[in-house]
Amino acid sequence: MSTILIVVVIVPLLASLTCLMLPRLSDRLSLGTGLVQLITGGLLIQSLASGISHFHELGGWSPGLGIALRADALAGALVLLCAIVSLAATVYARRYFTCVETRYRFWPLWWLLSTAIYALLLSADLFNLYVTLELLGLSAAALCTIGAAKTEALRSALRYLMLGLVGSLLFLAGVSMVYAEYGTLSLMALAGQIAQTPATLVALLLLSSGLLVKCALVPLHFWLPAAHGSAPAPVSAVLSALVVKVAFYLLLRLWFELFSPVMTSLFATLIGGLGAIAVIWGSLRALTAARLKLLAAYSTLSQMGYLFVFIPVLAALPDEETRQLGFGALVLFALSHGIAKAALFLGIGVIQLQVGHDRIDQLAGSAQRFPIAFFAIGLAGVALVGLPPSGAFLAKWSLISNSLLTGQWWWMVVTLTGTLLAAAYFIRVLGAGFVTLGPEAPVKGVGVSLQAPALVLACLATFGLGLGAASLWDVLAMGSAGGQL
Amino acid sequence: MSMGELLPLMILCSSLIPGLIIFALSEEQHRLRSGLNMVGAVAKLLLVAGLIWGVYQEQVFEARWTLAPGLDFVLHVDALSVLFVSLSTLLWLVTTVYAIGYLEDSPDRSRFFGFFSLCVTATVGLAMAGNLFTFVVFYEALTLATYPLVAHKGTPEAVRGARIYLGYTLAGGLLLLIGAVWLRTLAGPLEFSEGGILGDIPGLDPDNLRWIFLLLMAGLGVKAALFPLHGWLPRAMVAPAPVSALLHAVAVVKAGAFGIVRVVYDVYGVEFSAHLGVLVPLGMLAAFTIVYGSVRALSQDHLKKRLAYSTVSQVSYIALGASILGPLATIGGVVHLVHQGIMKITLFFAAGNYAETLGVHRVSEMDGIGRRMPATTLAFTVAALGMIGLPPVAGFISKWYLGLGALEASQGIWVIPVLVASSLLNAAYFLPILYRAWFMPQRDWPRQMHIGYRGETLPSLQWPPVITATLALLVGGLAAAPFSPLEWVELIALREYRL
Amino acid sequence: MGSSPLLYAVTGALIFGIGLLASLRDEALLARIIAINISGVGVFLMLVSFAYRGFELAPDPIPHALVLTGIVVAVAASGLALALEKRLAELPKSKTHKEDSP
Amino acid sequence: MMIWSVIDILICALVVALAMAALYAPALRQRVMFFIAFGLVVAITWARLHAPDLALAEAIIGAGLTGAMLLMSLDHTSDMPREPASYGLRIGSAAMGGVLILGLMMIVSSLYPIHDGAPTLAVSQRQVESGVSHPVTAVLLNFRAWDTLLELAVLLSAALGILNLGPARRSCGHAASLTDGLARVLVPLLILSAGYLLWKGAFAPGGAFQAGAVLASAAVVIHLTGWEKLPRVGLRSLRLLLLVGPTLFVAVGLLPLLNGQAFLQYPVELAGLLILLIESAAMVSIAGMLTLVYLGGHPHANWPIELVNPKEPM
Repeated sequence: MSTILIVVVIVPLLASLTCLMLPRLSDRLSLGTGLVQLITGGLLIQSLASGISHFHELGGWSPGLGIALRADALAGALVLLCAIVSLAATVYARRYFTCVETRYRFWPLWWLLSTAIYALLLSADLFNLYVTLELLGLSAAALCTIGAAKTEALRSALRYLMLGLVGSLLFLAGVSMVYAEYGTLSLMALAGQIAQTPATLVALLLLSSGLLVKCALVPLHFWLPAAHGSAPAPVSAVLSALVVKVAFYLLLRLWFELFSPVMTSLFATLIGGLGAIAVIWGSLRALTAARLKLLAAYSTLSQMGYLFVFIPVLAALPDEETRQLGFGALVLFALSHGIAKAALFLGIGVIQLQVGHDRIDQLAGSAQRFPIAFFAIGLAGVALVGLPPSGAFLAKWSLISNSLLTGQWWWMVVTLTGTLLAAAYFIRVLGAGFVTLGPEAPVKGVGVSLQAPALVLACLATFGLGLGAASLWDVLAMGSAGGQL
Repeated sequence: MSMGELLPLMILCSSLIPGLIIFALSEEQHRLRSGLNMVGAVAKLLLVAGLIWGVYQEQVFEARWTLAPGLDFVLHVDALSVLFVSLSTLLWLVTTVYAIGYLEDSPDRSRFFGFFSLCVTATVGLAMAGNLFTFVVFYEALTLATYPLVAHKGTPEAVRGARIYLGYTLAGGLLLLIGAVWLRTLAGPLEFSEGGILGDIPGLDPDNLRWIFLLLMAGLGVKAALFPLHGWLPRAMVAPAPVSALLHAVAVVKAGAFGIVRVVYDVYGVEFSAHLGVLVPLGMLAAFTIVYGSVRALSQDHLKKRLAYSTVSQVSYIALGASILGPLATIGGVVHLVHQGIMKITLFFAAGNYAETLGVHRVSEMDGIGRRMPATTLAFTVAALGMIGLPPVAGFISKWYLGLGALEASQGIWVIPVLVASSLLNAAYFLPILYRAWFMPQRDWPRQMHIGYRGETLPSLQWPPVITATLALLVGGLAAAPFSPLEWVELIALREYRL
Repeated sequence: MGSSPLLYAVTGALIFGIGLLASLRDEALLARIIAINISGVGVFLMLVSFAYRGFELAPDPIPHALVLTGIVVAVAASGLALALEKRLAELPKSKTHKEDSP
Repeated sequence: MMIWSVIDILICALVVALAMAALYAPALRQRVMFFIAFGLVVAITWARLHAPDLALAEAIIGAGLTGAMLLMSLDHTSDMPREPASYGLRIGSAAMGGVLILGLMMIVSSLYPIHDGAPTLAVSQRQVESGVSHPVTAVLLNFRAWDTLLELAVLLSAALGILNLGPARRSCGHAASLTDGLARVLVPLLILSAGYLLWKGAFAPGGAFQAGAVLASAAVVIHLTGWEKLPRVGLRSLRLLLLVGPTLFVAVGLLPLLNGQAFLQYPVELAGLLILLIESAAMVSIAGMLTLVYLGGHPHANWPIELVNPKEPM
């Protein structure tokens, strides 16, 4: 029984309840919770790296009858990602929401969202996953409306909520088919049983399409830009960095662990093709976006696309060992994007808060007025474009290398085109920000605690993940020793 | 950690750490900022001196860090690295002094010097890169570190120039990346090794290797400003003078040329490249670029633009040297890496002095400037004569060896005419400047700055060109002395040809 | 136990499908909420018929528990969506940024 | 048996017909009415399929609360949709949808016969250890209590989201027919039956959700009659009301950890009592949350806390 898993999921839930109970303490409490989560995440990944596998049967009932929580290296890596991003966003949100009432309304929902993310990452039960998905969707939509009385924000939150519901519904339909076919909901029990039956295939399609809605893969993407582009900055950061990412995490689990006997190369190629369209189309839209946050949101579309481009390449790799390496690159890309995108949104938020807008053509002087935030945006850009020494660079190197190795050079073309387009839209932002304003005095300075989280995250994505990436492979290799991957 | 691992890392850190600290400084702390810069630059110089000694003793300097399975980040120092490292370290020191004076009282200096240090870090890292992967990493890092420097002034023109610069170099970086990844999947880790590695690997498809060579050259050619990939260079002239100096003499352009040398000698191996038949097209292209750059330079009235096209032409000497089989041509090409750097930086310092002190930007405004600013103009003259190839200035040595090498490889029939034509063209665009500067009557200057000093301008502006011009004379005149660039390059050539 | 559960399960699949299709139409929010709820009932119907074991035997309790959870989640989500709609209706019809909408 | 087949076919046809009506009736009001009717028929279906817990829940929540919410929302929903897509497009998408649905129906029918999986067998074997004799309650509150806890969190996030949005719905004349007198009878009756459902849940259909929903519907009745007598809940009490269920649930779940046991692992001898405790608290919270969900806004403008100065520093 690994109590640490309970700490991971229950601490944010308790934080949410306590913030609701004692609003006046909630600012400090949230900071503490974020720190505790980070420490817990670190301990979890450390123990996973030393070969301990984590498992907790809730209620003491064996999986199948009860629900189990478990953490392998993949889950552990994502838990740590979530802990890092949410701590940064928490520190940031304390300064971002200047109205105290807004903060008091924000914290309980914030920690509910966090609960949903961790519960989803650790859950080993299909129906439980459905509940966590609903919690994720509802709390995220509710957060989108915080502090905003703008029609635009409410409308996109509503659309986000509705699409999330449709996605969950598809997922639930898939769950019920799986239950009818195999009589169990436990992922562990299912992993050995899944066979190539028509019902299994349909279940896979239903589960996948439900999650693809939540990942915003083209053509199910249309809700994302508005929702991510009009939420408050810390919420956008978490939505773009984590919420779409955990849906993708579930897809990975389904495709590579559970349904690997049903996954055909045709299916993988189809998914990769949609990902490729997302890469190009998202980048093109980002290139023409009028607002920074919208640009960042479209960039999320395109970056999520890369994750799907990895799928056919991985599926075509000949042997287990290279696939393991390629899988590590995929995880690295996801982590890198998560951290960098959060940094980007937090950096943009600083500018938006101070200037009152985030229109790209009116960014002149930003590099002078908000040097830290703008530097963070630039660094995040490096990681998002996939330039060295960022983690995304290593991941793209591996993707290109593997696509050449498997003779699928077209994925390489997509990757490189996307990279160039991404560079182009970041150059646009940097260029706009570097233009100096006249000699009029800069506006009041911006607090460090508002700017620092973005910078820390950006450095982490660009340098930390780049230089420290090797340990990720070690952890993944350890953690999946007993697993399927 | 042994000294062999530590020294390359310390050399990197000696500019990286000051750079990072400088970012955090406020605008007013200029004393601390300048101090940090100078301490870093001097420390780097001392460390490099140790490195030279060690490499001469055939000590091994290597630091290795696994980034991902099969992808090692390697810093490895060989004779060629030492050449480039010492060049950049020396010129960085001089340029730092110059930049401190040049940017006095201008805004955003913390940002400028921060990126300036990062830029040198990337260049030095590129010089010490031990495999193609590490090279690519620093190659891209260099692009990123120089972008804010080019855009530094923040005028729409500067931002546009910087955007074009970034577009070109990122696209080039991608081509290089494709080539590197492709080669990596075919041939393993690609650790640079004197004499090349591909020739020893059996079972490689020559056609694939030719395609990869094309990709690599295209990627490197962008920074090396090979025709037709040179378009960014004249436009990047909007950068402040120290940046232009660094870009042209040490960092960006030289990184491309250095990369070409690396790929030809230490990845493909010069003999294997000749065997593949890829050297002749490269040589032709380099020769064309040499003539093309000079012709374009003729018609430029803007001084920095004229110098920029001159760079396009001069840097291709290095590629030309690399593309001719034989140790003499190698010596000519590689030594030009150093010689061109020293001479070109002098020219840009001088151009910066004219612009900063007198507001003179155009050749047509330079009448009589030699009398107003004799020291600067003297430095300019020495460097310009060197560029033309007049002994005893350094440029002569390079051209001499190139010519000998071409004869040795029995390619003199087309190389010698190119060298002659280029020298004539060089003379044609430099001599009129010299004539105007020394012999035409003075005009009214657009502005007068820094006149309160004893010299012709700020001391920190006046001395750097004088020093580098002297250096250009010394390396040319004392080319046969021990530890001169020429002697060092002969050592490199011996090792490359496994003689 | 005859074919009754099969009949209900197929009906469930049918309702799930038509509800889902209707929920994707461009309609008033209220209509789409109804559609999603109906579609959800379709899934529940499938689950409950999977649980049915005939007249004599007790049904499988697990799907029942799942559906109960599903019903509560559905009402919560519908409530939130309707409240959002209400808030939107109360806001003055302000100018929407045309270029922001995808 | 024959007669049951006929009844089954009739029920299914009715369900499908009402669903179609609720989806495609021309006016929104009609759709809402059909939806409520649909919910009632579905409740009957649950009863037919031996799922009385669901029948209760569907009747109260699915048809009742959701229906009431939809009815209340009719006022401010903009009317029927814009001009639909072109005729050909509609035919095309309908045809494609039809094919997909047919395929799904065929696949579903291929799932039969259904066999008990290992978990189902385990439920019946270990029922005695759960502390309650009604299997659905055992699954909900013990075997899969984690789901239920998270479900409370879902409700909580909906309630919090709604509280942040704006003022609650005003009671209005929609239910003028529901006279004051009727309400006076109905409300105590509803509260009573909530208590009964809660108590009964341990050994028969019923439990916290149904009971909470019944309580919430009592609040709905009060709201509909336009009474201003709905006790004015203070901010602190409102927060407590929402919190008590999930908090108690988590607290009870955490206690076994002290003994080195699993989260939510109730001691066998205390399980029945603990479940009743959790259910009672959960019922109160569920009632509060569902009432908020129905009200669609906050009853106090300055939720969540009365501040002297809203811009006070941290």
